[in-house]
Amino acid sequence: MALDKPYRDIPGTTIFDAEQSRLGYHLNQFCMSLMKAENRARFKADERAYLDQWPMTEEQKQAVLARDLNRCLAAGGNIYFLAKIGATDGRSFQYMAASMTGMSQEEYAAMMLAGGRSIAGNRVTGEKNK
Amino acid sequence: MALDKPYRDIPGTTIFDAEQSRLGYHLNQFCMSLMKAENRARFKADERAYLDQWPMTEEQKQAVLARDLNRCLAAGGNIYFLAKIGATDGRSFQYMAASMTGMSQEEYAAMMLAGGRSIAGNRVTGEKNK
Amino acid sequence: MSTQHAKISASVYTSHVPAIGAALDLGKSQEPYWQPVFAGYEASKTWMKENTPDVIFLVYNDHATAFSLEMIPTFAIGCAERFQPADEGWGPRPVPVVQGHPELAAHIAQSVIQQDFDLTIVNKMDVDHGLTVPLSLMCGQPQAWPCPVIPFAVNVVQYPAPSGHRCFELGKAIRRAIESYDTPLNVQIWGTGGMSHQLQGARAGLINPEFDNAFLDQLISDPQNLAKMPHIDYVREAGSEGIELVMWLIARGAMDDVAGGKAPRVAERFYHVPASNTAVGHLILENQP
Amino acid sequence: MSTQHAKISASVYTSHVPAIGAALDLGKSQEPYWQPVFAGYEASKTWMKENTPDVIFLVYNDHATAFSLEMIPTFAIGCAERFQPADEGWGPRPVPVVQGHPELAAHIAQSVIQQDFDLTIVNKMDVDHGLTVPLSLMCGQPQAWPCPVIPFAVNVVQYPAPSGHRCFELGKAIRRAIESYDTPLNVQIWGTGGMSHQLQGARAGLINPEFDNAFLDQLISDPQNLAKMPHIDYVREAGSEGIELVMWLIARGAMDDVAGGKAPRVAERFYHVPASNTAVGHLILENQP
Ligand SMILES: [Fe+3]
Ligand SMILES: [Fe+3]
Repeated sequence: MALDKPYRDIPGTTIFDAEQSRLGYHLNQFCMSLMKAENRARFKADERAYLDQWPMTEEQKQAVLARDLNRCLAAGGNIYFLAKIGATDGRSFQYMAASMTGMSQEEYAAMMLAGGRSIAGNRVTGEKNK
Repeated sequence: MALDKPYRDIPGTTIFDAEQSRLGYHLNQFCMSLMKAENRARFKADERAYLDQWPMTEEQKQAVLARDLNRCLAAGGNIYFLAKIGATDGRSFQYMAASMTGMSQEEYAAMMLAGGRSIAGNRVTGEKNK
Repeated sequence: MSTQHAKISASVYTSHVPAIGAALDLGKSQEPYWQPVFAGYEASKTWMKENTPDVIFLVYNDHATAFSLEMIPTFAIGCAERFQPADEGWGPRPVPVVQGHPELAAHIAQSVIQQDFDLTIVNKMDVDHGLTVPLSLMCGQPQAWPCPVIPFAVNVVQYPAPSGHRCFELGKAIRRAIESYDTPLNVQIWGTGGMSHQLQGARAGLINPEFDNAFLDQLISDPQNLAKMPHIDYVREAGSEGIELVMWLIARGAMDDVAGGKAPRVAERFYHVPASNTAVGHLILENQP
Repeated sequence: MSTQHAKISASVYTSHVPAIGAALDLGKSQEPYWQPVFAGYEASKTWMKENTPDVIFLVYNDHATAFSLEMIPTFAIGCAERFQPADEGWGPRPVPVVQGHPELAAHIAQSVIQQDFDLTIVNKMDVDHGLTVPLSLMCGQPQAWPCPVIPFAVNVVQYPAPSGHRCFELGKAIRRAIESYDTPLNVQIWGTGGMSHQLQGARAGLINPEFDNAFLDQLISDPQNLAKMPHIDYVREAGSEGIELVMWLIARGAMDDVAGGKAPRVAERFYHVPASNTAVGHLILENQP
């Protein structure tokens, strides 16, 4: 790959670069469509049928149906776009954030109240002082 | 006016700057709508009714109805946008160009074949060697 | 002579967390969770009343609202008469329509393009929480915003965002543009977004107060050096969405001291964790006569 | 090492008059009016067959086709898989779909943004005569274009267009981007638009062959100085649409000699008046090994 990616060693982080953007183009454009109330209604009425109108990969569709945001990220989703799925579901952003971390929403909220996730051990993949 | 406009002394020329763009915004966006075949059909069926759907000034509407491109330019039109009116009418661009110069299409075409309009006398408004 | 021209009087920096807007809109600002956040802006609201400018030049980023992936402008300047608060998925925020300043915006666009910044001119755009939450924090809940606003959107969604250096230089160019406008307007420039936060992946919830406070210190005292910080440092230290902080450098680059004038006065400074997933940071810097 | 990387082999410059496309599409290319125009490109078509690149980086301007007044990007790079020929009001031209090169385009976008050019990334766009007429002139009427094309659109519709200097510097940055791409692709860069023409007002029909030929001379031999020519000179001397010529400086700035290499060889040069309302100019410059 010809793109310089100095950010690859950051743990638990997918930088939305041109490659991810290309991979996730239709997934993200699907998310964008949920900004219109009538599209949200159509999606809720039959999620699969709505998704099938977009030239997304099956993996992208399954990831959306499962509300698995980490799979969506890996498939090229960008969090600002993906957030529109959560909004359609009536979920808070904190609910969505927690779902990506393997924590319950309560645990995640408690971590944030206590000052958030520490940077120590989270700078570089495989770092020792975790 | 706060914009620097060094091009004001060029004869017979309206530079499409931010001020013209603001003045002509709806006129030009109306022209842009003519890129769709169904809009061209609706415009042709009832020009005035179609124009009335756009928040254009009466002067802009009258200039379009009269196919007076110089009036359209003065009202903020840009020639690339205005050209779509001519295309809708089935007119060549040379027809449109001639109409702005006060020449017949034949005279204009003959001028172009003979090498075009000379720059001599056409650099600065009021220039002597015309 | 200079009184005949527009002038930047102050710069304002603030996070633009969407949950802050929601808390205010839903009447939750006095709840224990939110009370410290809004308390941190009380003095700034008073300052804003006493220092209402004629125009705010508001640097922010769009969050997949006005711009989809079809077109991603690095820098976009809003030249429209007005900008509607966007429906981000929950209906538009119940806040006033944003009135633009098309004439000054067009002047700045022309001047800055002629200074070799490759702006995208935008004549129709809805504005999201990135722009409206800072207005709410600084102005409360008025019937109308106190003055016109020129929205200036920066791409921080798709990598690469413009560099800190580029943003700082752009601030200088915006300052020159504003000071060449031949009407004596009092202009504020705002930089919004940040501070540390990450909204995605297993590292979501990252907060780095040491980084944030060092950023605030250096933004005040040594922005020229701060502008050299590479993109990777923002992402690694402040989270994938911490990159929004580059936008603060645009506002900072427009201040007097960068052009050889006096150092600004720190009128307000505030830092708080958390607001939803994000560290909240806020500064007001005033140019000195 | 350099054989492992992409390389610019040549630059092509040509007017992109829409009537030329119409003449070709309607089978009028052998009519007496058009015959001299197409005859002027015969040798270039042969050259193109013998020097088909892997990718064309094609600099052009959109003519109120893909971009309305809602958003006006100064520089927009097309990163899509393909681009449809646009319906400009008469139905789309009957020419092949333009295949993009998303991977190289994304690489160039990233690299050039990191060199402080504020591009707009475009992932969906129809392409108008500004892009397809040069392809027709150089490639004739094939079933498919001979290689992928990266469209690069420059704003010359709303004043101010980017300066000649800015365009020339951008060419240098694009060269650096292409040469850092780690696949040995043969890339051509094309600059299109011009030459002298004015399509509007009482001065419509302006043609200035002295200006045009001096431009061609200086583009070949002294582009660095040509790049200093201010916007007003283009408009005054070459007509309000003559400003399109700044785009040729992007292609020229990407050539070897500008980066300290050998002067290019002039493989073709052609000039003709008129094509509809416009002077037609054309050059091929080859980098020398
Ligand atoms: Fe944000
Ligand atoms: Fe053109």
